[in-house]
Amino acid sequence: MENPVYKLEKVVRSRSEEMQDFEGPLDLILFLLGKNKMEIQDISISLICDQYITWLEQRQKMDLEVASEFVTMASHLVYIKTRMLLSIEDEEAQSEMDALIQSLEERRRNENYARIKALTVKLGPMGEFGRNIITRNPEPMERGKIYEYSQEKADLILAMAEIRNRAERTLPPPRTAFQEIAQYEPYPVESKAREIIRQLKEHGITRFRLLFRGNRSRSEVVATFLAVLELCRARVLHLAGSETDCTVRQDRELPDHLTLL
Amino acid sequence: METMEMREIESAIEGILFASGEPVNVDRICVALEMDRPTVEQVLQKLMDYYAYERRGIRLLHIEDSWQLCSAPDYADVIRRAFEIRKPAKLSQPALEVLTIIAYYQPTTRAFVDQIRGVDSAYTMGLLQERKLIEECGRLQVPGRPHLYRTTKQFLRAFHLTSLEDLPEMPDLGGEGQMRLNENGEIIDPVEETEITGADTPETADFPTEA
Amino acid sequence: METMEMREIESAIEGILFASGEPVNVDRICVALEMDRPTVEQVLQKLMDYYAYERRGIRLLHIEDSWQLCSAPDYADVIRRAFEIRKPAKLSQPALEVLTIIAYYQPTTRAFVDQIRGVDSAYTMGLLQERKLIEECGRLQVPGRPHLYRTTKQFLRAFHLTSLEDLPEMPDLGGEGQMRLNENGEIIDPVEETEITGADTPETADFPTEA
Repeated sequence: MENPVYKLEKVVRSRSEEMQDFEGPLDLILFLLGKNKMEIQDISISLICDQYITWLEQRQKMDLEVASEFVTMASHLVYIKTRMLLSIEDEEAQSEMDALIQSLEERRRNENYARIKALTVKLGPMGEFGRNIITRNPEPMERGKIYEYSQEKADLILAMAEIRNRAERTLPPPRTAFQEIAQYEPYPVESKAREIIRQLKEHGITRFRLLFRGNRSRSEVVATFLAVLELCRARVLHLAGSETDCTVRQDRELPDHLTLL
Repeated sequence: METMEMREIESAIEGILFASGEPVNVDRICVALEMDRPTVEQVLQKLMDYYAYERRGIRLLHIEDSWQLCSAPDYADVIRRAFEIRKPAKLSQPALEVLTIIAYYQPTTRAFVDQIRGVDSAYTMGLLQERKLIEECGRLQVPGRPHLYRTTKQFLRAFHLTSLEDLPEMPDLGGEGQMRLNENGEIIDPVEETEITGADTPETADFPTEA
Repeated sequence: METMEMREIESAIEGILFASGEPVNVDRICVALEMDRPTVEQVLQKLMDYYAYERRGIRLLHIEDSWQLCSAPDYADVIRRAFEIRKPAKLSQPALEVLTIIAYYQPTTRAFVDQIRGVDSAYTMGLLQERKLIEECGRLQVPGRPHLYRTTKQFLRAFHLTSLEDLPEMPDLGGEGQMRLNENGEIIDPVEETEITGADTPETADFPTEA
């Protein structure tokens, strides 16, 4: 397939080569880019073509020369874009695109610069004012002894909150802070209590120490101890003997609802 | 035509006097205007009378051969007031804290403020007094007779309040739980906060920077 | 009585402005006179008109929220002659260009100025900073964090502007390829414009080259 050849020189026209309405396709592209708030890199050919047609219709006059210029340019853009899509390594297409982008940016920049230069013509004479006025130094006087403060009412509440926060940080942590930790029972006391009762029913009187045999964790030991205490309190268990040799026996049946501390 | 020119000369001299902060020698004016001294002095005298007669905000002073514009003494108070005022400033956090405590517990002592804040507040309170946001209002009748402090009208203005009743309601502060001083200057109805008296680091009193 | 009081207020304000020399914020005057802002501003405007209408030797400038007295430009030559001072140097074309770009696109970076002008503007920007017509105002949050620049109050004063809104309107070059921003920073649809203005060829801006 034969590659169509387009020269960029044909597309990028200088301002001196006057066209009707637009001074060449670049002006038109700039106009359409502006209308679409687009960056030059993101030119969408179809969108621009659509708007171009609309624009021509609005003007109600077909300028074939402009139209053909535009079609030439648009097709060339499509061609460059296609080549770039098909192969990222297509340096020629990339550099052509870069050249186009550069010339568009230059055009845009030139317009900005022209506008700035036009403004300096207006601003220049305005600056004469400043060259012809003289201000004076202040009379000697004492300054800045009265402070005018302007605060929000809420600042008071925020300040108090900060005082309290600071106070809380230095206090021992409140009990509520430990609730989660302290109430967490890896080994429920209640089930331990039932276990002890079952054990006593099966084996009769036992030694206090023996209740702890087979306890696997600190939490289970604690649960066992608490269960014994609770059961004593509920008069289910009776402890007898000495500190070192203590026996445990069941006095009553386990109530339906054993309330634990 | 004569008067027209005269007025122009008057304005030119006014401009010269204005531009110089200092006394201007009459010869200087003569040279600048290419005019003789009697005429210039006549205009200066006329200008001087005008300012005084019309009671303008500026006056012309005549000291030997020199003339100087200055602001009118009639408005000295207003002028001074205009420049004594600093731009609206913001209070620092320590200042706000002290002010809040005094606002809600007034009249109260520095010891009380220190106790609640947990830090020494002497410097901050001094500054607040200097800035006229708090003031002394008698002494507490206890040993040592400490000063009592309250907020001022300036305080109300700074916080856009019409009276102390306008103070925003402080959460958990109303009624029962409120800290008060008894006649011995001790806190009664102590809430939890008062238990901490650990006044550790004295604050570095940094006062607000100007806007 | 009413007018009498009004004149007194006017004179008091004149006194404050004179004593200050520097721009005085309107709020300062309000506080000093204990008057509301609209009233004070009305008096200031009246005073300003008076100086100009009577062609006095002083003028009142309104710069943003501040007001400042200065000598009347009409008598600049005479005043300079009295104090043997030179007329400040005129801004060069490059300086004017850089100043214009910053005035219209502020806050903006040197890179942006360079880009529009197509030349390095570092030196010129340094000069404008020295003359206090532009100033730094933070940095752009992009790699390299370049300085941002804006015009100063001195700029407004030098160009006899009350605010940036008084800048002359950005000229329409008539080009249809041109994008324009409305006050919300949105691009104005040029299609509607082209229908009204017709299809003129954009003028090629040929201006004298830099001195």
